[in-house]
This record gives sequence, structure tokens and C-alpha cells, in this order.
Amino acid sequence: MSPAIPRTSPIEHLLNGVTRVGPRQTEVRLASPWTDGPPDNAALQNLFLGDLSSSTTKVGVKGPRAASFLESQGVQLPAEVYATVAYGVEGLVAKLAEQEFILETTAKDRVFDPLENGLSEAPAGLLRVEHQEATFLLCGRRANEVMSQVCAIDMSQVHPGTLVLTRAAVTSCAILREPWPEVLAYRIWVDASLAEYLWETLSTIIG
Amino acid sequence: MNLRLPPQPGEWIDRSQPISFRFEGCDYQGYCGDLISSALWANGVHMQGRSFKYHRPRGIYSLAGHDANAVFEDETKTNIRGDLVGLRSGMDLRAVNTKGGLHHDRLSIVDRFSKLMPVGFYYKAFHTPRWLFPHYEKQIRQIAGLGAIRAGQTAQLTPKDYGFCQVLVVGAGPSGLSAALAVADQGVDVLLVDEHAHLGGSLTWQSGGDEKSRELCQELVNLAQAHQHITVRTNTQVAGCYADLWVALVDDVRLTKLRAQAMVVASGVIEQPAVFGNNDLPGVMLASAAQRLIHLYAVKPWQQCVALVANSDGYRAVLDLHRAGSSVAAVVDLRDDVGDCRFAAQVHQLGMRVLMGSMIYEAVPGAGKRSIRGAVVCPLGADGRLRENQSQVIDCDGIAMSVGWAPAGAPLYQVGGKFSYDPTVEQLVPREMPDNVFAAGRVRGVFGLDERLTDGRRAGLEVARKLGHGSNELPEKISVTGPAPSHPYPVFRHAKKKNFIDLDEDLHFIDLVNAHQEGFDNIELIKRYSTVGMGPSQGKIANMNSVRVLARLNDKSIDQTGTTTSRPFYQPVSLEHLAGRRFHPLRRTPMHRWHLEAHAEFVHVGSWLRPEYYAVAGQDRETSILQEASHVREYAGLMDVSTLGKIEVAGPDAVSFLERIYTGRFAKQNTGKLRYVLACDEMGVVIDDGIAVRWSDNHFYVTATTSGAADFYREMQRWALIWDMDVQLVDVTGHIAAMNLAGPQSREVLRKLTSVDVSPEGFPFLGVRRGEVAGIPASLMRVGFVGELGYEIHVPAGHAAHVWTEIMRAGASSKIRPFGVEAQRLLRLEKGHLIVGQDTDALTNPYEANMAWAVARKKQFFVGQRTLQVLNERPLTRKLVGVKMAPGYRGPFPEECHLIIEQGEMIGRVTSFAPRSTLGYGLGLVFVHPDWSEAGTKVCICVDRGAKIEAEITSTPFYDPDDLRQK
Amino acid sequence: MKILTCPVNGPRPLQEFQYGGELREMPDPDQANDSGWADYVFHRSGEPAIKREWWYHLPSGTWFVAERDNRLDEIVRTYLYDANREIGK
Amino acid sequence: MPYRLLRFALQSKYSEPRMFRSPERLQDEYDVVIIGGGGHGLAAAYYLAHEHNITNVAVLEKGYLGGGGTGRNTAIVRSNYLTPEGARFYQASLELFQDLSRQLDYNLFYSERGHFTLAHSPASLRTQRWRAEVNKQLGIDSEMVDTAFIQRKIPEIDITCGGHQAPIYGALYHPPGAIARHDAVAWAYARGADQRGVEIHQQTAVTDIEVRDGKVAGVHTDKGFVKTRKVLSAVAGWTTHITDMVGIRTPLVIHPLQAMVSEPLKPWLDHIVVSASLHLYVSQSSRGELVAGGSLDPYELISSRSTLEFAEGLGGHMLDLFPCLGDIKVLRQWAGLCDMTPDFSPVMGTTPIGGFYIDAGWGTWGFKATPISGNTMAWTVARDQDHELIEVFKLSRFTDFALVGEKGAASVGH
Repeated sequence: MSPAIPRTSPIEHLLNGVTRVGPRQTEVRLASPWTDGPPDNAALQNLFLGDLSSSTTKVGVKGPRAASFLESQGVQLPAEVYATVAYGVEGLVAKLAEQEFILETTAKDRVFDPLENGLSEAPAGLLRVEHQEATFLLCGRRANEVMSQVCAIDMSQVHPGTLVLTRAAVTSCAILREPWPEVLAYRIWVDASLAEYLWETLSTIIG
Repeated sequence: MNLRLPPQPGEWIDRSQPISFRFEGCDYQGYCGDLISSALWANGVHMQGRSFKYHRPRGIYSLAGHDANAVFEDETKTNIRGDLVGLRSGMDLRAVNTKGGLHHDRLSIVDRFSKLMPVGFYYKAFHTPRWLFPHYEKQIRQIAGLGAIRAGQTAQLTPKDYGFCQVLVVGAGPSGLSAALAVADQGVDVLLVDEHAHLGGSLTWQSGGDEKSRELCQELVNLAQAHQHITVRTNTQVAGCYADLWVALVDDVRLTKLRAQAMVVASGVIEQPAVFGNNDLPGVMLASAAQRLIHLYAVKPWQQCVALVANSDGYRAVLDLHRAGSSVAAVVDLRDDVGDCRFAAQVHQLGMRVLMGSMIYEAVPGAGKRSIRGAVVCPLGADGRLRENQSQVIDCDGIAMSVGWAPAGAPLYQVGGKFSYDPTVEQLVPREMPDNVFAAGRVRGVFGLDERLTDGRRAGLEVARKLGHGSNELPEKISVTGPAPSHPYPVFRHAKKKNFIDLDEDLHFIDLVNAHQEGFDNIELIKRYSTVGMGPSQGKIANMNSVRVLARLNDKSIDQTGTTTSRPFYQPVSLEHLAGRRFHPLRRTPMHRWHLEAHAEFVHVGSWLRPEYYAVAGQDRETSILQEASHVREYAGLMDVSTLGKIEVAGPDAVSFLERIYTGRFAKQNTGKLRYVLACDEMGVVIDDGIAVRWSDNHFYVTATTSGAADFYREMQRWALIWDMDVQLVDVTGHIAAMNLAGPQSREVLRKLTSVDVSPEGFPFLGVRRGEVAGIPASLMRVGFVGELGYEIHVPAGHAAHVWTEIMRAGASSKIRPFGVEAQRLLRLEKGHLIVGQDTDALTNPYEANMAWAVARKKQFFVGQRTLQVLNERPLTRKLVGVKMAPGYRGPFPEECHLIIEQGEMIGRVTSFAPRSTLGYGLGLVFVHPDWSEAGTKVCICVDRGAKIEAEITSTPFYDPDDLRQK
Repeated sequence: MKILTCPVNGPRPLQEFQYGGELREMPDPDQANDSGWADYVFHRSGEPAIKREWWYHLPSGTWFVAERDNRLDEIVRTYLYDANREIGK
Repeated sequence: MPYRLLRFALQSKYSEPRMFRSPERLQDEYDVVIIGGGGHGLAAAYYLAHEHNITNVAVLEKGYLGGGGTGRNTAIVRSNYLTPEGARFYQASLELFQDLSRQLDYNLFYSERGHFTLAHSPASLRTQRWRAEVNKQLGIDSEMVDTAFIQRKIPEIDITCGGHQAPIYGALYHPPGAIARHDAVAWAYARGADQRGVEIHQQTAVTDIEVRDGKVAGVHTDKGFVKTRKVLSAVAGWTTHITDMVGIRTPLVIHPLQAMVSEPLKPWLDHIVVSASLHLYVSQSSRGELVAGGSLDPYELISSRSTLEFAEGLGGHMLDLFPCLGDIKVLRQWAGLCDMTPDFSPVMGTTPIGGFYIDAGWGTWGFKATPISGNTMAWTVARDQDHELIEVFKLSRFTDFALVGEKGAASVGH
């Protein structure tokens, strides 16, 4: 059962603005409040860094029975490792390994509850994996300029919707190029303990 | 004196932007686009610096970034190269390495005593008597070195980025441009890099008045700049090339780490000087330097000069000089025959005086050797020797040297390319290269303009094909004919005057001869002994001549003599550029903010920040720590232990896996219980410890030490593979936060927040439970590390701050206080628990650590077991035991790592010690020889300043020996 | 920077990896005599050759094997470890 | 002005003789063949001739003298080691160094600068104190100093290390810590050996070693076979090539160690500064260059190639420690080979093969041991018996599970 109390973002103390990207409902929280209302499309189109940590929630499932369990719960699974498919409200399911999956969705979405119930019994061959990574959103046409200062592989060549496990600013991250048509956006998962460091680093680069 | 010429076609200076600057206290004017050196020369400043050793006046020599004697400093920067750095408004420059300024350099006297200082003289003096050497060295250090470090400067954080391209083309001269265009036309993306501000390479300064070549240059440049598949970067040097075409590009602001799929090197050549008497004085320069002055910076090199030539480039330079109004008093050609050379023909038509088969014997110095006033020219005999008796003096204020070239081959050398000597061009040319690297143009000995264009195109098509584009039939590789562009030996001995091989290091011809005479007769040895090529320009205009000289001395070929390798960097790179924006990842726990607000003093543990203790106003560190500890003993304390490694171990083989990883047993461990675990490596050395929780038959949850966790998890993963075990491992360290609620009051505090039965019966010592704490799903563990009733509470990181705050609130009535790492270290010490890495070292085994109890005897296998069997049969050499000071002891206390001494022998070492404990006396852990490990033994600890103090070996735990309180 | 190809994640710069030393065949602890065991624990085959080495991809936590020339620093091939296959190799 | 220099001025012709001859061909037989013309091999040759009167010796060098570790290290000499065995050994070396210029009549620019080993954590502070205490017991000048002392001696150092990482807590200070002109050490020993009859053969590569019934019988080279009953391998980073020839198993793995040098600068840094946790050690040469090195390359490799990551990392750490060096430029980077052992101590002395002696495991501490290793190995070769100073460093210690604890709690190289 996922708790009623909302999750605190590891960079809660650095946030004080809110926006949404395009038609999406999920709240993107920002470090700086926008003086004249939420950022217009132009601003979003250019470049900004946002936090989804408290507006999303994750759970992982691992083990020989992971796939069958999720399917039995009506979760559609990606076929290839590192592939993702849409799930829940603006959420996704990613395949991390042959026997491991991670699900992320908006915090408001209760779609996890039945899963959690199924997992809480912890039957053999099925392991619930806690996932508390921070989720950042690096958005805008200049996103690749930022990437090129922290990431040693060419992110502009990565297929949208494919998860890339690599290093950004010398910390391990999972980076997903969002399959969004209207704007270039990267979803970045980083260990909660390193969230503040990475946020500060990306912020200074963006300037 | 203003030597600025009227506007030259294609000049690089911007006359609409005049710049004023100062040099050695005088004001001057230059233009935006000037180099410092070109601006100075334009103002008639020919002496721009002093040499490294003899402090001889020096001026412009190459104007191509290899002039290590025109070096300046200002208030903020040092070792500023005059022919590398562009002129900026407000510059206030001084020459480096002078005593009393450039004009009155007191050290210039050294030049007179040079005979006292033959090559390597410093190896043969100053060392006896021994006590005098420090004095000599001080003097030597003062004299050596160029610029002075500017104290108080702070390094900028420069951006640093990664780049990616299909083809990197190095050098934007004719061959580079045509290579780039050829590749790009195949639809392949090209990054075209040039170290200069403008494209065109030698075409921009080596026109010889040939307007067609200039037009062609502009044409190529326009095409390249307009091409959709070509990206251009100017003012960018290829600083170094590394494995898998990982290339360091450096410009004014940043280092770019470029990954290229293939590379075309069209880096051209570096002009090499001739060696004759006084060939270093201001006024003597490479012809290419004079041409650069004229065409790029519109500066007239001299009023009247003599040109020393040995190739057609020299005659082209003569034409350039002539047009610029530097009258050429004579052309001195080392050769007997100019071959078929249209430039020579034009020179003849102009009726200039040409002396074939001649050489300049020496430059006649002006006052103070700050200029030259003539050239002594001698004919060469059939034997190639100078006929000094037939010498004549030709008046001139400048000498232009055009006797040959050496490849700018650094990128090729650095990717592992091999060069060999090609006698048809008298130049080293690349022979072997990696299959994704290509060379084009003069760097491989192709000099004619049309040939360079064809060769560039050829290289472009080859690289395109390499990447799977374009046709298969390729144009032929250019084969070179005609007179060689370089002279095989432009070096002439001078009986008296210095004739320099290396201007950076002030080495003249005789230095190499002498070094050779002393047995330093191969290129590496002579380089190290004479330091030729070791200076700031890395021998770019010295190495070739030194190789030619050594080859002669050994009567060997150039290839037999060999060249020294060209290591990064091509030009010196600042530490700022290399460092860039430095990344210092720091891990923080979810409760970090809370700790901050509670005035925690943090300590770095691995990459983590942990509260060491919580500062209390007006109270010292030790007291605060002791108070935190006492508080845990009396009431309740809460500690953030989120940094502990946390690993899920699940699957059918979970039990047998853990039995192999740890020294203990798990088969009989009940679910809902936890155990202490100890791990060794294959050497039997203790490497980690923690607890193992059993949730179900096939599901365990283990913890690891903060700094050891990452490595330990990696090793677990590897063993699981090697043993081929059906077990799932997950590192949840960052996902799950943990806190230790300890102290007699802890049960009462916890009861308020959870529905879990926390009664002694319902939740006994070493039990584990799952349930909600403050509304958050949590794992609860009854642990006793600090020796009090205690609970470790593990919750999802995203909810940990909430749980922590709730516990502090609920504990308020029980006087709960947070405690930090230091208090915990004290509390565990009172219980005699060791800390891996502090009380153990890189060779400690469990027997030494007094942990035999944790090593299961009858067990099939665990990592380190076999080694421990061997070690167990040997007498112990040390044992970890407790030590305490007499209650009420006054005087110096031992510190951790003080030694225990008996009859002058080192028999032990303090590993942990607390002068103040909740027990009222100083106590600690020590490694001591077994003969001294009996409880009650008095030992002598040697503390600071040699004082010896007595302490008593004792059994542990010190506190609550029967472990009643934690039960 | 060198490129190493992780069997799972593909070609990546060396920064993403950690070296894990050569693959070593553990003798049967019960059969091996002390010096035989010491040889396994301490001695390495440091001579120039193409070695089978452990490499670890940090971001994904993947151990794999690389066959590498320890003199030329050329990677011959990389593949996932398979206990059954490695035995006796 | 020393007389020796006047001599140069007075003489009409440069009269300096060859420092070492280059013999035309190898003889058929030598009493001792030393593989490796680096500092260690040449020192051993010198002491064999000088102290044991064994002069029928050939030093075989496949490249040029001092072209390996000798010419690639950062020339630091110190004796503040952790174990009594190590500290005694290196102290003996340091004492030989102190008088070596005089003994070999060659100025090695042996310059005592004072050596700081910075501690960036309480744990490292403990390790440094451990070293200091052991050193004091052995009469080695070593002490713990606080940050104020460090700041006083090195005003430009940033005790906070930029504030984004562990600061400096204190340091182990070792006043006799010195630097020397590394190449010169090899040349001077070469000259001394040559003068005493030792033959030095450069560009002569050993291709195989002849072993008959467990004893050395001779050495195959690319210039032919030579008979000998005693072979000393002193090739550090190339040791595994040689041990492979005689079929000896060792714990050695070879890692590159990189370094870089700045443009020449006026005197600025008088001391030697080492920070293990910043992977940095730096000193300023008599020529004025800042000579800096880092930690071992992270994986095994028998090649001295350079990497950009090293230069970037070292650049960053230099600025963490010395923020004023931002515009100081790096001239050149290079690498050497380190033959590492599991216990950070050398492998020296007799081996299971009769007449085959090993001088290896020099990791990052080879240069500072040059005189004493040459001296003790000469003794060992002459008597076919391990010198007491090096007994603990026997190769057999690994099969005996009797490692030397030099690695301590935290490993500190250089």
C-alpha cells in the first residue's frame, strides 16, 4: 500500500515554482517562481530544468515471476531491455533487465495500489524493489547543449522512449529522451542521495 | 618607429579598432587582430624578451606559436606567449625572467661567461662541499624559470564539453580545405579545425604576390563556410589525440573532448631555422615569420634584409619582402642550382643580387646584441664547408631564413603514426597510421599548391570511403618530384660565436657535440642531457636540426637516429582548461536539511555527508559529543544511519549464497530475526560487517558499512555470477533511509508512532518487524550496536524526513536528542565493538580482531575460509583487546595510532581511543602482541613528545558486560 | 578516452566502467595444498598477453568479460560471464 | 664560482671524456648479467664492482640508459614508511642518497624540500600518525602537523580544498623528503660502474634465459647468447616479461602511472606536497617546472600512453589545492610503468631458480630505493644470500602468507 502522505522531493528546499509541459497534467516543479505567471511556451521551448520527484511515484519488480505477475495485473510490458511503454496517467513501464521492471506514474494515480497488495505478500520469485530516485526534466531545444557538458555519450542520437543508463556529471543516471513531439525533453532518474548535487550542477550550467 | 604597412589584401588586423597597450612601461598602439609580438614589431620593438639561460635579447622568430623567448607577464597572468596571444586593450606587459627590466637586465652578463657553462655543467659542480649545495641551488632556482606565479589569483570554472563528429579535419590550409570539401560532398559531417583566427593556412601569408592563389583560397574558404556538412572551428588547437580518436580541442574559453570516427591531418609544416653565428638575435627570423608579419598584420619586417634560402619558398618570401618595401640586399642560396622555380626566375628578373652556393656565417650584432647590422656571407666549398677567408659583410637589419620544414605531425604521432625520412623532400613523412587516420598536404611532403589540393581531395575521398560513403576508385597518392623543400643539413659550425640549435633552452651547436662526446649519443639521451627540445615550444623548431646534427655525429641516417615522440600537448594548456567545471558529487541523506537546521557539524564519509555531532552554542566539540552519548545512555537518541549499505538478497540460493559470502551461518536463522555478519576477502582480511535480516526462507536484507557498501555489493554480484547461483541482488542504499532510535526511552517513543507490538515479548532483541511508523511503511530492527535498547527504522527515502520529524516530536517528552557519528563511535567503543577500517587494517584477519566467534567452524565454504585455515595454524602476532586508563588519571591521553612500547620494541598500537567516556575514564581498543593481551596487563603507550604513559589491558565490553541493557 | 563495449549497454567511454582484474580459476579449496592456494590468492599472470578480464558497467551494475591485449590496450571482444562456459577455459 | 667551471673556460678544447663506453660486442661469458639499464640495475652493477670487486659484469638494456621508470618518475625521495621493515629500508636509501653526489662525484641535484602527506579525513589522519609514530621509533624525522603549520609553510594552499569535498585535517611532515635529478642518478651510477670495468650494452634486448636443472646457465639476446650463472632482473615494469622466460609466478600486475610538467616558473613551491585522496603529488624542480603526478591508472596495462582523463583530473585537483594556478600551463604529459604488489612492498632477492635474482615490485616507490636496492642486491648476488634488509621482501613471502603491511589502513604511494 503506497502511503497517503506524499513523497518529499530530495530537493524540496530548492523548489518554489510550478508549471506544466504542453498538454500534460503532471506538475513540473521549478527552482525559480516565474514573475509573470507560469512560463509561456517560448520559455519552455528554450531551456529549463524541472523536478518531478514529488509529483511522481515509482515501484520496481524483479525476479523470474516479475513479468508474469505484472501481466497478470494487466500491465503491458516492453519487449526489449531499456524499452519503455506508456502506463497509467502519463506514466511509463521500463524494462531494466530480463527479469526486472520499473514503473513510474504520477503520485495522484492510485494505479499502484493493487500492485503493492500483490507484492506485499512477497511470493517466491517475485521481489518488490524500492525506487526512490529523483526524477528531473531537462526541457527545451537547448537541452543538448547542457547534456554535452555533463554526458560523455551523444544523447542527441538516442532514440526517444529508450532508457539510457549512463553517467551525467560523473554520477550514474538513467536518462530517457521523452517521445514528445512538441519539445525536446529528457527525463533523468538519479539516486535520491545525489539529487541535490546533480540539480545544483545542472542549474549552474544552465545559468 | 612605425613599421605598419598600408592595408594589405586579406590582412587580419582591424584598423577600425585601434588598441593601446603598454610594454616595459612604454605606451604603444596596435590593432584588434594583432598578436602581441606583431604589434610590438610594428612599433619598432624588436627586442621582445630575454633568453632562458644567457639572457640574450630575442625577438620574433617563428611568429607561429613557437617563440619561447618573447614571453610576457602582467598583473594577473604569466608566461604569456607573444606569438600565440592576441593583443587586448589595456594590456600592461613586461618581459618575464629579467632582473631590472628587459633593457637593463642585470643577468645579461651571463652571456659573457657562457664558456663557464658548457652543456650539463651543473652536473659537475656545486655538489661539494655538501653543505654548500643548498646555497647554490637557491641561486640556480632564482635564475631559472620564466614567469612568476601570481599569488592570490583564483581559478575560473571554465565550461568543458564533449563533442562528436564523423570526420575531424585538422588544419584549414589548401589541403585541409579540399579534404573537408571532398568528405562533406559525400554527405559526411566534418569538423574543420584550425589553430588560427582565419582559414586558409599558408595561402593567407605565402602568396609571393600570386593573386590567383589568394582568390583560390577565398573561394575554398567560402565553400567550406557555406557547406551544410562542414562545421568550422578557428582559434582552436588540437592539443592532444588519445585512444579511439578521443581528441582534446582547446580554444580561448574551453576544452572540448571530441570523439571522431575518423581524422584527416592536414596540419602542414613548421619552418626550421638555419644554424649560424648569432642566428638568434632580434632581426633574424624565419621567412615565414616575415611573411606573416607582412600579409596578416601588415607590418614591414625590416628596412633592408638578407634572405638565406634553400628552397623555392625562400624566393617566394623574397618577392613578398620586396613588395612590402623591405629591400633585399642579397639572396644567399645554400644550393648551387635553384632547379625549375618561377619565383627564383622573378627574383632574377627584378635584378636582385643572388649568391648561389653560399651561406651566412654569422649575423653582425648591433649595439648590445639587440639588433643586427649585417650578415657575414661565405661561399661553400665543394666539400660543403664554409670558405671563411672569402667572407663578405652585407649590411642589413634583418635576415630571413627559408631553408626547410618539418612536419607538424603531433596528431599523427599521438595516434601512433610512424614517420620515416624521405630524401626526395628531405623531410620526415608519415609511413604508418591507424586505418581511420589520414594525412594530406605538406605534413606528408606534398608542397605544390595544385598537388596539395589533389592530395587533400584524395584523403577526403579515402576517409569518406572508410566510413562507407562515396566511390571505390580513388585518385592516386601524389608522388613528389622536383627540388626538395628542405635542406639536408642547414647547420654550420662557428669558431667563436654562438650558433643556436634550441632557442628555448639556449643550446648551441657545440653543446650537442660535447654531449655526444660524453657518451650521450642517442636521441633520447642527448635530449635528456642537453635538454634540447624540453623547453616551452617542445623543440618544434629545434628537434629536426638536433636530429640532423646527431645523425652526422654518429654517421647514421635520420631514420637510424630516430625522432623523439611527440607527447601532448601541442601547445601548453592551462590548468583552468584541463580542470574545467569540476564535479564533486556529494551524497546527502533525506534528513540533511533537518541536520543543517539542528546545527550539525558534518563530516565526509566516502562520498557521503554525515552529522559528526550537533553543535551547542558555547560548548566545545568534545563536550557536545559526550553529552549526546550520555543522553543515549540515560534517555533516548536518534541517529541518521541512512548511509549504511542496504542490499536485498532473494531467491532459492539466498541462504547458500550468504553462507559463502559471510563467515557466519544462516541456514538455521529464523525468519523475523537478524544476525551480525562479517565478511573477509580471499586473503582472509576482514573487509566488511553489518546485519542480515531474514524476511522469509528465500529473502534476506543485509546492511554494509557506509564506505564499503558499493565495493561490497559489486563483489557480491560477481560471486553470484561465478558461483552461478539463483539469487536476486538489489542495492537499495539510496532508496531506503534508516535511523537508529536508541536509549532506555526508545520503546516508549516508538510505541506512540506504530501499531507494531513493541513490547519486550512481542518484539525481542534481534527481532525484526514490518509495519507503519508515522503512517509510513517501515522495517523495524532490534539492534544493540550502541549497547542500549534500540531500534533501527528503515523507510523509503522520500518519506524519511517525515518519519524522522515525527519521531523527534513524539520523543520530545522523553528528552530525545539527535546524536552523530562521534557519539556513536564512543558508545560502540564502550561496548568493545570494532569498526572495520579503523580497528582493522588492510591485513587484519578475524582471529587478530578477536572475532573468532564470528567465524563458523564447520562450514563447507566461505570467501577467505581456506586462507584462514592456514593463518589459524600459525601463532597470532597481534590481538585486538581493550585498554583503559586508571579512573581519575590526569595527564596526556593516548591518541589513535600511538604505539605500545616494551623494552624499545613496538608491541602494539592504539586503534580507537576515547579520553572521555560515559564511564568516567579513558578507554580504547589496541592491537597488542598476544604475550601482552591478558586482561590486567599493564602496558606502556608512547604518546606525543615521547612521553610514556601506563594503561591497563582489559576485557570488553567496558560498558554493561552482560549486555542486559540492549536486551 | 577508450571505448569499451558493454554486452548490455553497448559502446561506452571507459569512464563508465570499473576494472575487476583477471578471471581466475579457483582450485578446490579442499584439494589444494597451502602453497597451491597461495598461488591462487596472490599470484597473477601479469605477462603480456590477451587476458580475460572482469569489467563492471557502473550505471547499470553489469559485470562482463573483456578479452584485452594488456600491451596494446586493444579489446578483442566482450561478453557476459557464463559460469558453465568459463569453467575449464 | 666553483673551480670546476673555471676549468671549462680555461681549456681550449672540451676535455670531458665519455661517461660510459659502448662496447662493440658482448663477451662469451660474464660472472653476472644484469637485465635493465635503469637506476636499480646500474646501481647494482656499481656496487658489485665497488664493494664486492665483481667487475666481469654486463648490464643489458634494450633501450637507452634510464629510459624506464628512472626517467619517468617524479624524483621524490623519502623514508616515512608505515612498516618498520619498509621504513628501515628506505631510510638506508635516503642516507645513501644524501651523500651520493659526493660519492659518485656527480651533482644529482639532491634537494631536501620537506615532504607533506596531507590527510583529508580523520581516518587518514590516523594512518599518518601511525606512520609518524613508527618513524619516530626508528629515528626517522617525521611528525604530525596541523593545518596552521601547513598554511604557514605553503601559503597558497587552500585548506578547504574548494569546499566541495573533504578539507585538509592535517599532515604527516617529513623534513628530509627530497627531490633529485632522476636521469643523473642513472648516468652517475653508469659512469661509476663503467670506470670499474662493468660493460654497459644499450640497445641490447634479452630474448630468453637459459635455465638448466633449476639453475641459470645463460642469457639469449638479440646480439647472441652469453654464458652466465647469475642473472639479476632489474626491469620493474617489464619484469613480467622476464619472469615469464624463467617460468616464475609472481603477484605483479603492471599499471601505468602518469605525470605532467608545467612551463618553467620562478621559485614558488619549496616543498613536496602529496594528497592521496586528491590523487596528487607535486613539487617544483630546480629548473622551475611544477612536476605533478597522480594515482595509478585504473587498469592493468603494459604501455606508457597518456590519457586526457588523467590531465583533466590532475588539473582539477591542482586547482582544488592551489586556486592560484589557474593560468599555469601544462607543457607535457607522460607515463611510466609500475609493477604493483598486493602489499605495496617490493619483491627482492633470491628466487626458486638458482642464480636468478629479482629486483621488482617497485610500484610507485622505485626511484627513492635506487641506491639501497642496488646496494643490497649487489650484496645478495655476490653472496647468493638475501641481505638482511630485504629478507622480508622475498618473493616467497606470498606463498608463505607473510605479507608486509605497507598498505596499512589507507594506501599512500609516492
